Amino acid sequence: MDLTIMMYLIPSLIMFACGVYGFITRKNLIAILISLELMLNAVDINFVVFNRFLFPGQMEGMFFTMFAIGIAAAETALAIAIIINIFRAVKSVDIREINKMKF
Amino acid sequence: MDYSQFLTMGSELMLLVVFLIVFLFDTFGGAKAREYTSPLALICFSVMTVAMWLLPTNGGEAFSGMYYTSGIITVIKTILNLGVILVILQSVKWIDSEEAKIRRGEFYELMMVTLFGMYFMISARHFLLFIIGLECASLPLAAMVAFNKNQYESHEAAVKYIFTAVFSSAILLLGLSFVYALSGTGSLYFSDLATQVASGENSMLLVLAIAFVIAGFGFKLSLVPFHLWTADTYQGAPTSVTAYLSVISKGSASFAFLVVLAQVFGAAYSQVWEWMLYGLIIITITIGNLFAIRQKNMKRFMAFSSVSQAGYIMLGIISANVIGMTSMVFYILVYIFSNLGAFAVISAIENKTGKIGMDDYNGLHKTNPWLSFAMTLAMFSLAGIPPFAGFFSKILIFNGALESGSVALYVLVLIALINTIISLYYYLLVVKAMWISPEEPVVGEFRSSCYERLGMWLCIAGIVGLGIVSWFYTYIYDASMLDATTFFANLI
Amino acid sequence: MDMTLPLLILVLPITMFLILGLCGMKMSHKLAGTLGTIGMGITAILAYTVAFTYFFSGNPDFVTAEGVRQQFEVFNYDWLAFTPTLIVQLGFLLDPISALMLVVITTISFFVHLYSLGYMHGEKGFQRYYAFLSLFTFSMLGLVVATNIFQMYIFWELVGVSSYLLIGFFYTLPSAVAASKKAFIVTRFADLGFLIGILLLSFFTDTFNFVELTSNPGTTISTLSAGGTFMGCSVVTWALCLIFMGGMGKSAMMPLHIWLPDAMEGPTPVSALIHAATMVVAGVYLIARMFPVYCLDEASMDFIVIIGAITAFYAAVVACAQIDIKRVLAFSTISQIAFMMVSIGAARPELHEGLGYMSGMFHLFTHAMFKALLFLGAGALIHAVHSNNYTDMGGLRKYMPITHWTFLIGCLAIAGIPPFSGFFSKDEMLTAMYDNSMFLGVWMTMVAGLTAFYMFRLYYMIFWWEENPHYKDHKPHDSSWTMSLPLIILAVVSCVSGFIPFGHFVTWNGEPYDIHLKMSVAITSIVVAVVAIALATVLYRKKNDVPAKMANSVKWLWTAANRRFYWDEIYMFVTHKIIFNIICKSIAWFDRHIIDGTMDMFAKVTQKVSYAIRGLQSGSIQTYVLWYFAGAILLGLVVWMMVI
Amino acid sequence: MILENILIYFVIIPLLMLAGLALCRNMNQIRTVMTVLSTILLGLSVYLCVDFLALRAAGNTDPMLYMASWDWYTPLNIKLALGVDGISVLMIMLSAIIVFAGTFASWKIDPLPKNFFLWFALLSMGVFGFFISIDMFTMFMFYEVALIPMYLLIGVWGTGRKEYSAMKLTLMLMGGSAFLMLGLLGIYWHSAPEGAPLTWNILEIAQNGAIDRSWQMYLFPLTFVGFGVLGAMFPFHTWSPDGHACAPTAVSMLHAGVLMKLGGYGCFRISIFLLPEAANELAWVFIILTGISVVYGAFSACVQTDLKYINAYSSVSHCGMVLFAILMLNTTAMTGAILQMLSHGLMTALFFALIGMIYGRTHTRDIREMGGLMKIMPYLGVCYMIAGFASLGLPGLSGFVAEMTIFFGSFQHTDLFHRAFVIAGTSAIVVTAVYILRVVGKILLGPVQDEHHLQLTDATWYERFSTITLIVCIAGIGCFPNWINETIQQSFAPIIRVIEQAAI
Repeated sequence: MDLTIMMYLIPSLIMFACGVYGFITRKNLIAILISLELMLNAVDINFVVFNRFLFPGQMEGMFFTMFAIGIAAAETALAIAIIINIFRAVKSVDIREINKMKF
Repeated sequence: MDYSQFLTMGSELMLLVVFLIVFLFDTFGGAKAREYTSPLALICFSVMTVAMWLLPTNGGEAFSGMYYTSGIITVIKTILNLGVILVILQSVKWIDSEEAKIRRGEFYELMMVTLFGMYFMISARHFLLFIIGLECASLPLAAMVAFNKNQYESHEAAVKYIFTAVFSSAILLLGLSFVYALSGTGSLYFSDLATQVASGENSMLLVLAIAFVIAGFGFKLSLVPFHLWTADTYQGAPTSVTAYLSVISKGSASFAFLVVLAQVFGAAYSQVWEWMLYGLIIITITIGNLFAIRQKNMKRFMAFSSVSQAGYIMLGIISANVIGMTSMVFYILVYIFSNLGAFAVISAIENKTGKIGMDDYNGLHKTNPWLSFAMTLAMFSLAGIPPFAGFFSKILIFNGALESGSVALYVLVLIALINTIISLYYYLLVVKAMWISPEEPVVGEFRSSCYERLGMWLCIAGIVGLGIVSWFYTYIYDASMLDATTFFANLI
Repeated sequence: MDMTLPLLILVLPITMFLILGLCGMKMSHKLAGTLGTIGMGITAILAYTVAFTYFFSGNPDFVTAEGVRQQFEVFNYDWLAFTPTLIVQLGFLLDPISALMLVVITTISFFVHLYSLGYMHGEKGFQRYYAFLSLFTFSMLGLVVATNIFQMYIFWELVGVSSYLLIGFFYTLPSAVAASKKAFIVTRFADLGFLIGILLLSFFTDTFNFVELTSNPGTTISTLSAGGTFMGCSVVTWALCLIFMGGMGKSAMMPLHIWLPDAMEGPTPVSALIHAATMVVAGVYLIARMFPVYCLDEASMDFIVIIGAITAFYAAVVACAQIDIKRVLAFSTISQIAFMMVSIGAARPELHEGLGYMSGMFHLFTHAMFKALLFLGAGALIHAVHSNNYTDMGGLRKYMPITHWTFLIGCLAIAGIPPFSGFFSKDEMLTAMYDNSMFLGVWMTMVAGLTAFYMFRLYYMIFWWEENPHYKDHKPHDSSWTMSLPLIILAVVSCVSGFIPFGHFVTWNGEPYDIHLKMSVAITSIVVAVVAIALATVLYRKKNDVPAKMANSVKWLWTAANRRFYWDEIYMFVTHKIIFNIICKSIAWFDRHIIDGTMDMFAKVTQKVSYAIRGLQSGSIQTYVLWYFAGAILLGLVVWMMVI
Repeated sequence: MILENILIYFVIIPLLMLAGLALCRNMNQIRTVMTVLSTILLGLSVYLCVDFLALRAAGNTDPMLYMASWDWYTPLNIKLALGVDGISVLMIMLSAIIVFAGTFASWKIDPLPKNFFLWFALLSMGVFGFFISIDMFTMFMFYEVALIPMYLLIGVWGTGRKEYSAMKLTLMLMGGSAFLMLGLLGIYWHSAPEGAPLTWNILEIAQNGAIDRSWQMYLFPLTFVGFGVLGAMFPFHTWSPDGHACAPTAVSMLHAGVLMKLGGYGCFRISIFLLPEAANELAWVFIILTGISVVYGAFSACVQTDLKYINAYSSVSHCGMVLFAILMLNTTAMTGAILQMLSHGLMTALFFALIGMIYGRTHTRDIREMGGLMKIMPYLGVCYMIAGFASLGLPGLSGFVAEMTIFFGSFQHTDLFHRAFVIAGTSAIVVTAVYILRVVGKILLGPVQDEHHLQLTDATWYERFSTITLIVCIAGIGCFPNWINETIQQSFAPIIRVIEQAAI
């Protein structure tokens, strides 16, 4: 069975959708962070797949993915740091409690 | 590899040097010496700004075209520098306070790193460099937002900021992956992509890609409906960071937005993103205004005000012509001075008394006439009242938007104009609180620090002078004229 | 003719006004009064000089070799150019009627100035009073010498305001304030008609100038006729009737007469000057001025006659039922002016050489004299008994002989008993009316009879009837010489002025002719007058209860006449209830609540919307992101659908 | 010669005023600065007027005199282009007179005298700048400069519901100027034929005549409504009663006296001069609106009980007359409009000055609570009556001349529509008489209502000074109108020419 481009893209799309869904529904900040990672990784898959299937002679997509992974790592680190701060402040990582500022 | 290509990146290099000076000084300087971090940062930065402006701006490329600079790009960078100087001036008092002084150096370093990112974001002509610049500009900001370690609001603001930021970059990257798919050649150079867009294939994916890219930028520019983090973050962040977020971050993103839209998606202008922006501008201005009129917290108030201001800035992009670009850059310049003028007063009062409610400004003129005066000018300028600079920037940006002569844009400008009345209303509320409210003043008489005063005077000078002295606009116009073809060649 | 004198006639009074108005407060009463009177005296002398020069010098500017009197513009300055052709000028037109009016106005004005020295003695605002008198005189003189209809309109307004100021002279009295306001507004309303009339007239003829308008009346009419018709009447009729409306207002014709009786709230000498002798005849003067044009338009002439005839009768009937002596005189004035109106309206060039015109002007002259006399007499009476009502008088002939005799002469003159002046002018007028139509003649004869009756009723009630018991405490007496002298002189004038050969001076086209009594008319009118006087004598000479019984027997009529047939109430209803309460209040309400409310509503709606959508900013990151994602997708989808 | 560019001084002197005031330390210095500089302004305006007439008499028939131009925003061809014709000269003079009188009327302003005069000077700078500009951009800029100080002037120094009124006034006027701004930008983008450089200069735009008909039809309503809001055109007039009622004396004077004139001036200088075809076509719509203003304002004034409200509604009526006459599009009526502007400017200023003085003494503006003031303060009473007479159109005072010119000019239209509206307009003179006399009767005449008023004093020297200045001007125009009339008519010639060409 040949692997077509869609066989990669559809899972990646599902991943992205899961990420979005997870972000919107999860209550725990860490879980939300994981959802975000899902989304970013889905995008990375996109890049890689496009590179592999559409532009096989080039590496731009791959490089892009590398950088994207790096950035995602930085983001995660930063987010974790902030979550820790929050935890220190309110002793909880429940997102429902982080809505003091509104309207 | 030709190392001389680094010379085209003069501004980035200088910034790097300043960053290093501050970093090294902060790292290796003694506790006594660190007291002077702020003046040092300020002086180095000012010197660098002047140097950037004075040194010949020989435009050019680097890294085989991934990096590009020209007159107008140097201008916008210089403008951002001016803003940073003003932000530094008003943050000195806060950062030197007992609570924050230990992290003094980090603040300046983070600020310069983000600025560095913005420089690259503006100068990038390849999406890889662009994404790096963008993330470099937005991630350290999260740390800055969370700077007030002992305040819960600061953390909440940071959470909201970082999560939305990551989400937005995911969306942006998704959009970019579509673009990549469409690129045809597999190249992420702007110019290559533009050719592919111009060929007009795969329109559905393109539309979605553009929508996602705009949404990604919408986060940085706080366009409605991507703006929802803005108010909370602005409110919770330290005032200086809010000021920084509201002008510098927004100003650089607007210009980069113009670059991406015009240079990459230029061929899809009249078909696609003109209408996307059209809708976004209308709701951005309107929703921003509608929220602003109810706000009682000055920082939150300024947040919504900046949301609606972003809508006005977008008018310079939607016109997609030289006058529009000039007016947009000019608008950013004026906006920096006006908005920072307001923040200067807000932070001066907050630093002294910790009060940031609009009601705390009641009767301010009795105790602090100069602060009231500065705030009044800033408000008038933001509302677009002559002879202050805001009027000029506003009328010129409207003027640019009308060049194409399409009735739709006339309608858009009319809507924007009607919205200026609402905005005038809430800006006047502040003026009213200061001058008209009969209540006894809440804020006692005090004398601001000399940095704050210098900052305020600079802002006042800018507010009064930028419009009346037409040199600024002409200068920007000349610079953008030289670069007009690069920017708008692909436009349809 | 040299223009210095005519110019001085105008300049002197206005200078007096300015001097007295600006510096009056610093002057003593005596100085101010003397200054005003002397100024007026000089003006009178100048006016006489000018009038005499005009009538008797034989200068070819004024009279042709055939004896036809000419109109002569002594000077005429451009004042305001509406268009290159339509220019308002201020000038001095000398012709028979303006010369006549110069004499009348300055004479009466001078006597009133003199009389007021005594009458107003010690009043607060004495200087102001003299200033206003000067202003009035200036305006009135300006009005009569107007070379064009617009100049006349200008001064027309000015006399209106002088009248307002003088009626309201006792400004602390609410009644005086109300009366002055009423006078001004009613006449202003009439002036609106006048103005529209001028607009029409000047638009079609492209000139304001009287000489141009009247020297070729045929052309005037034909250019006006080119304007077509509107609502069934030709433009000519519209223009002329509207202009006449201005006259109706100033001359207190029905239904715009209501202000004049109330105007008696002013000081009595003012009533004599303005509301009897000069200003109120401005309407008559206006018609006389435009007579050559009017007489070519039957419809407007008929309109004038009808209005005049009804007014004359109405005023006469009302005068019979008034108690306030000044009101009686006021209604008598209305009636007499209506007489003049009818006379001019009945005049036709082809009938008896336009006799009605001449007689109308003649009556204007004589009436000015005897009515001023009567008013000044009434002033003396009021001064003496401190009341306006004849019920507080009675039997005064013993106490105030000079007043009594002069008043009697006035009454005889107005009643039309020969050889007093009123007889002659009235006789000519009636002749003209009989010429016009039998019915009109009879009708107006009846009015003349009523006039005689109510004047003598008044006379008897004041001077005979029964002595008022209050006299014991406070004995009335004749006034000082300043007040008596004008009475005597005016009485003499009233006696003799009937013999002036008026036809030699004032005719509609300037051609002189002799007037002679038409015996049938003269005898009829004398008989009617005598019968009326006899009736009054029987009823009112001695106190008796017959008049009261008569009044009671037709109580509704008496009450109605006493209440002036409810005209004031009708006006009150229309102005207060309808215009003020319904129209104005509802407009003001509409403005505050609908128009302003709409503007406020914009603000409120904005606030409401702002409040309603605040949930968007819920504070939860997840909602933010949901919106974010939805926004991005929606943006793509909507535009994608648009593109497709 | 130093007065070569005389016009620029009308902006420089208010700037000096601002600078001088900024340095002032006490009330006397402030008064000195204001008195000296406003006197210089007045003198300069008189000099300008005389010199202008001399130039015209010498045969100079250029449409605009004293033209001067400095480049400003060169990329957009924005210039600081100055020039005046007879109308602007008169308007400048009016403004100078009212600034002068206003200075004296606010002699004892309290609190914050310095700030008051700062905004006051800024406002006057806007007004003068507007009248001397022939560049749409600077004109609009000065227009807004003149509007915004009103907010603080009313808000801080006003009385009554000042916050609400100030906000309403500012927002409505700015709303008008939002439409206006769009209209002006539209004119700019169509100001020159294809290929030629675009321009903001009014004279050049009129000469180019490049705005096509369909665009004119869009732009005319925008600009006319924009200016009309300031001219208190129905139904956009509601800022006027509240705003005027709450404003301090000098501000009401300046606002009703000069600022509302900006609206009328702009209407013919921009809406009609630059968009003549649309003006011909659409005049009827606005004739209806302004015709309503005239009558409606007058009727509304009849039932008001607050002195300032009465005057504000009367302003609606009178300013409606201005716009009404401008829309008649012929020389005479438009001349009348300018005369009416001058006249209304002076007499309303006088009215507001007097109301302020009366209010300063009685502390009430309710006419039901006053009475017999003539007895107590004869000087003010007499002045009030003179103002009233001017307002109701007494010959010899300015109102009469203006109204008559308007009526006679308007009546030159031969169709029933125009005639009917003219006649409706004339009826306002009766209603005006009603409400003026009502007020005069209630407050000045009659018995004294409140015995506390008996202790009140008459006008002080500076009050007399300010009122006399205005009265002299009112009477001056009323008695010798012809030179003004001729000056204005001459200045209208180019505008009328444009209109007539467009009508063909």
